[in-house]
Amino acid sequence: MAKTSTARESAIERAGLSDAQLVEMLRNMLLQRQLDNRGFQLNRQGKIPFALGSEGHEAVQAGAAMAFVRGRDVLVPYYRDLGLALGVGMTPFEILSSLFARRTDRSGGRQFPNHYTNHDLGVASISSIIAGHCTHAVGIAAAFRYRREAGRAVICSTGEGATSQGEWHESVNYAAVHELPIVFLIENNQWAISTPQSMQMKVAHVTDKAAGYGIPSALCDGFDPIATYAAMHVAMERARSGGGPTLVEANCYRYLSHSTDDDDRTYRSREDIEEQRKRDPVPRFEQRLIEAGIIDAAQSRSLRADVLRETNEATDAAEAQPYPSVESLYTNVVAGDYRPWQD
Amino acid sequence: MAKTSTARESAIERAGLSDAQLVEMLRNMLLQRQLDNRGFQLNRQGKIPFALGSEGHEAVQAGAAMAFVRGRDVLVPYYRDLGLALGVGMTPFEILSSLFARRTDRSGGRQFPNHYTNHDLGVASISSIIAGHCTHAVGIAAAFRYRREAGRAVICSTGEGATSQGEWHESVNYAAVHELPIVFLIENNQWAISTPQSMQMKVAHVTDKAAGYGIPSALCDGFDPIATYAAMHVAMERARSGGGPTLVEANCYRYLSHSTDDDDRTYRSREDIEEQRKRDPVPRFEQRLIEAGIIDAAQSRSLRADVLRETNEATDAAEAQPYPSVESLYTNVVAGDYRPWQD
Amino acid sequence: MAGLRGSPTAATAPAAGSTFMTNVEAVRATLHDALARDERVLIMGEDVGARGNVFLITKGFLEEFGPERVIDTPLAEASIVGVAIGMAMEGLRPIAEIQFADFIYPAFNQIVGEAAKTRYRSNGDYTCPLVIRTPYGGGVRGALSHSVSIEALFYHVPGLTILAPSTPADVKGLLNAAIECPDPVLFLEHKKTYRSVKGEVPDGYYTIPIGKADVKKAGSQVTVVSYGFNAHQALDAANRLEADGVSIEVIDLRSIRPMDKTTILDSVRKTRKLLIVHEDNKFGGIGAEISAMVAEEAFFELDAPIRRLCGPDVPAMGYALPLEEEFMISTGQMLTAMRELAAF
Amino acid sequence: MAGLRGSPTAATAPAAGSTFMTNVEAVRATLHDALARDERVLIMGEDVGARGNVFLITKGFLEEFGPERVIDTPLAEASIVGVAIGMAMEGLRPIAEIQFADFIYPAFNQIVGEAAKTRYRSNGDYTCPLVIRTPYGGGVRGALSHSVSIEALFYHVPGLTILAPSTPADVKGLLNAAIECPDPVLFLEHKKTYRSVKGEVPDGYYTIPIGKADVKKAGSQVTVVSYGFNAHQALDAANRLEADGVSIEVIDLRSIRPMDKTTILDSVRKTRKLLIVHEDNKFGGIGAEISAMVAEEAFFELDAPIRRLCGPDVPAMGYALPLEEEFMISTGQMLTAMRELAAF
Ligand SMILES: Cc1ncc(C[n+]2csc(CCOP(=O)(O)OP(=O)(O)O)c2C)c(N)n1
Ligand SMILES: Cc1ncc(C[n+]2csc(CCOP(=O)(O)OP(=O)(O)O)c2C)c(N)n1
Ligand SMILES: [Mg+2]
Ligand SMILES: [Mg+2]
Repeated sequence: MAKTSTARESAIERAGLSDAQLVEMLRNMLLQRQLDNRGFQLNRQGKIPFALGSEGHEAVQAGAAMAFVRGRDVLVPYYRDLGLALGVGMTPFEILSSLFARRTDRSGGRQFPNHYTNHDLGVASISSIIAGHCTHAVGIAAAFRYRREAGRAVICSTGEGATSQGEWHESVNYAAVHELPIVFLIENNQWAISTPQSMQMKVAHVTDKAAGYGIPSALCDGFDPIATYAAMHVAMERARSGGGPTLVEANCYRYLSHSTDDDDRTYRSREDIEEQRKRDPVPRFEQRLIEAGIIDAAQSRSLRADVLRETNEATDAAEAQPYPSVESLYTNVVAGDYRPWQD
Repeated sequence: MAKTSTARESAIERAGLSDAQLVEMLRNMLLQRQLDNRGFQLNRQGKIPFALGSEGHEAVQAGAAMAFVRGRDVLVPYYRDLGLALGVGMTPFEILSSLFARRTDRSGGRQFPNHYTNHDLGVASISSIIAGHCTHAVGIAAAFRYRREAGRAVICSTGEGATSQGEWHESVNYAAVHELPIVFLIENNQWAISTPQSMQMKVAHVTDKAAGYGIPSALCDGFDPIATYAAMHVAMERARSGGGPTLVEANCYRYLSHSTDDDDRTYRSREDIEEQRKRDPVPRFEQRLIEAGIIDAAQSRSLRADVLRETNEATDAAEAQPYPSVESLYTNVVAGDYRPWQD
Repeated sequence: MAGLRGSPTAATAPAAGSTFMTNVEAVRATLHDALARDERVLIMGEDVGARGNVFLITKGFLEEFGPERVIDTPLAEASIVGVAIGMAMEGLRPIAEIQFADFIYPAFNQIVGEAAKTRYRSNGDYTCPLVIRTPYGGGVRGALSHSVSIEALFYHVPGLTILAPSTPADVKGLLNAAIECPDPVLFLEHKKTYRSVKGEVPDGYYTIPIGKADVKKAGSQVTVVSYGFNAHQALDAANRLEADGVSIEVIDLRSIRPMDKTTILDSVRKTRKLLIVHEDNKFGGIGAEISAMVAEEAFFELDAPIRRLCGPDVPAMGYALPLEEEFMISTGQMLTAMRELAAF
Repeated sequence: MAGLRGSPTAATAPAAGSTFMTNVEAVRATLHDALARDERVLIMGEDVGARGNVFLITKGFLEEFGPERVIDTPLAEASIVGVAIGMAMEGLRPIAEIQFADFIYPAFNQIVGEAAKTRYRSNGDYTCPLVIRTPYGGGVRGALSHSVSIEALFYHVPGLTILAPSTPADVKGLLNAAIECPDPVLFLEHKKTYRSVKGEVPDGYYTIPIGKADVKKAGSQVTVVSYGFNAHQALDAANRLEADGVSIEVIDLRSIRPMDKTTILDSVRKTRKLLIVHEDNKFGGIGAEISAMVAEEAFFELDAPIRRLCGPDVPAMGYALPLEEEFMISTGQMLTAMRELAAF
């Protein structure tokens, strides 16, 4: 902060973020967009059977990831959290290994794309069962508290649709009663596949649900990474200092179909999407940093070039990896060897 | 209303209830207390293996039952709803048949005591799985709406502990989104077996949860049948006229242990119970009706005598019934005969 | 895989004509006709409305029947099933959809603890005529959570009916029977057969009796019992072996609970050898009960040990192709097992 | 019923002395020692704190170990198991209680969809060393919803370990093994044995290997495989038949998954006759898999059809005494079945 000029301060609301951090967030967003497009592209090329994009969530995830302290916090993400995964330290090669289901994927090619795991980085393994991971996030937060590891907190993210699930309710309630260090981040992109928010809940905002659990909440502009960071940072600091859970809702939009298996033309109009595209967080944030003089146009171009090169390299490297072995199907069911009939 | 005197009006807040209805509520409360005691007494005598009392809930249930329109509404109760069951038309003989697990019990001696069923009266069969019935109540309300049966509504009751369950959350949310004719009645007796409300939720009132579903709520004095009736009546009328669901919380207390299998001395003090006993809704309401001149002492005595006689007669009649036949174990698994291996 | 022509034993006589269609088209057509025929029928689930279901099964239904009969629910499986139970208790005929069978676990309490016991616990005072449809099974790159078989998690439960037809004609007849059934039915549709399996479907309304297996091919040397996608592979293998002079009888269970004792025993008494095939994990799978029943009832009529060819006992197939292929049972494995048993 | 003295095959040697206690006391003592021994262990569930559990198993624990290690949870089973999963993923050793097995259904997703697959889906990156304890079974007037057997709803699930010991010594050794186990364990305690079964329990810490059945009585004419309350009845019946010169071997499974093939096959190869007994419903129960395994592996070594004596295929026992008695398997029924098989 000390070295930033007053001019820069006034041109951008930086929420205490350094130049380096602001650029890091932009880099994350550009990389997300690139990797997202790569997944859909590989799918169209018939190289991978499935991909799922987070276009429109870049700002939320870059901002939230910046509130995560590596080596300390834990992320229990959901399947649309490419940017959170990158933001806490996962590499494009890991992402592509997952997309290609290669041996180098940490799940050994078992999991669907976007279902990451990286214990070393504090990224929890999840299933595809919506909201099933929320109770685990609470349990991890409970372990921090139990071991008196002050200064550690958990991010548990979901879409807005997931908040309809009973397990989400039980998770937030448990965390509230036990005042655990956790932040429930809702990436509200207005849709759950084809189901609009209005058919998911009667309230205008997911944050309206916080009152029922007796916990604080924050509604933030998920098209702005700084706004999301600010809300998440406050919430994470509250959690780390014993203040209990917070519900953070970041409004965003899902620009693509739900996945490569979905076709959104049946249920939403092109005009709505075009309207939302005007708020595209990636060029908007890039422009903002340029206008604030934090980067110049050349730096911005080189960032884009970097990110493309990284993506290309990761694609080639991952594609070149072998599939997991056939024998690996039978391992890690439980510790050691295991057959239901024990000889 | 027309025939009640102004003196009476001023002495008692009657929420539009006639003398007959007020006396009916008192009668229900006295009968509940009597039948409750009978259950515990039969258990102590070794005549039945289990009983579960609703002492302290009499006012809530007598009041709520008065807001139920027979032949029209449906009650999806929970296991502590003796007074609601009586209030919608079930007889002491049915209650005793259930306690004795006799053939005359509508479940054929299958269900635990207090798990009533009476399709004719609109009393839905429930399991013992807490909150499992709430979704059914919503489905019944959805059927009313689907068939455009305006003027019909559902009462779905639970304890406050049940609101921690995911299925309760999903039920209220579904009803809210679809604006269904249902009232969620929470009989908040402060305890879930040994778990106090503060370990169940962080909010002061269950009604605080209504905001998260975007539905109206009402908090009422569950020691007062008129107050409960008034809140329930408003909520049921709202439901019947297309206004959607309401969350009604009635504060009460569980004077007895959770059931004959429980011993509450380990987890709550005798003083707390004594303190709460001072608010005992049964003598209090009796006194109020006497003071308001709606009944006199003699009528009150005769009501008590009636209720005792009815209970005694029902006890003798039910006890004299045979057990269900051994063969009945195999019936009503599905329609007609059924074996998993079909010959 | 070639489409298989079903031969429904129609409980109600179908019309004279027939139409050639896939399994998924049969589901769609049957649901459509049910909505058109019976006002009590409604469809509910995630994305069944505007999206028309993720396999496009209900596409256009919302427009034709309206949002009161084709209901997009909140994302919450326990309430999808539970609300449908309440509707059924109140006289409607809801058809609830679980988007993928893998997501049925959160509704387990409502299915096992509630729906299956509604009639029993009320001694018939309340009933629960509910159909729960769900696509299951692998071979479609669905990875851990879009490929499981769930039948063995439910088939132990008294009060439930479980159907898993494999041909379009059976789909139609059994789905109609499920909708008519006065008790809860779990209706399983194997995803891999959705578009790969085609067949003639009799026009007009008909039902196939619940609890009747279908001998899809007669044979004399080995009885093969299977269902779902595997039934097609088994038939394919049996047809190939016919050329080699090996005669295999293929029974398609169709109904998992109740299961058809007579058809299985009649066949086993004739062939004296039994092979059971299912994609679901072996330990505690459907095959265990079939084997145990036969061991109880026809023990001395068997000339070889009962053999089960089943999915491996690991949680699920992986996303990587080799992991999926290793999990799924191949026609080749079936050929080998059939040959071995025939030669035993 | 007379108490049965277990003979644990201790994986770790117990101390020299022993103490006479009931099954419920064995659960209590083992949990107490686990809390005292290992800081990572904590207990969570409904009413486990001030109330000390509805069977008083954890009475006094709250005072001794404090509310951070003996946690009264909100009334919500999915979160009881799910929060415990998170704790286990993060290195703790939670012991979650489901108050009655009948209430485990809402936690089905967390057990089957999550806990059982944590290690597999992460390829070992995360593990889930979690114990879920729950009282199950009938004969205690628990009616429809306080008396079910749940083992067959879970035993099909790869990744889960399921234990159901029947004697106090086995309870201690296997509960210790469960707590040591690096994967999720479902630990089933038959309510009817809680106070009726007594036996000597070795002092000191020991474990019994998971996956080892125990021959509770040697015999030569018929093998009886059972577990839980039924194991005691079977032993009782076998002892009575000894006087009549009928020699029955009684195997107590103890471990439902993994199950002990060697002990069962060794016994069946000797006696050449097999009777399986379990209170749980017959169709799709544990007995189906045992029968199928034996029919696969020892078919020609059997002299009689495999017989299963199981609970009837109805949803549950009723509350009325005759309905409960009719559901439960009597020692008399076992005597008859044993005699018939011996004479076959
Ligand atoms: C229990 C369960 N039910 C259904 C699904 C299928 N499904 C996958 S994503 C999705 C929509 C989720 O919406 P939301 O929570 O808003 O997240 P978004 O995808 O919009 O980011 C559904 C229904 C699932 N994976 N799990
Ligand atoms: C799913 C489930 N979990 C646990 C139980 C055991 N149980 C029975 S009553 C009860 C407490 C319920 O408390 P509350 O909802 O407040 O109702 P109250 O008994 O106080 O009227 C519990 C935990 C159960 N019946 N079902
Ligand atoms: Mg969304
Ligand atoms: Mg309560």
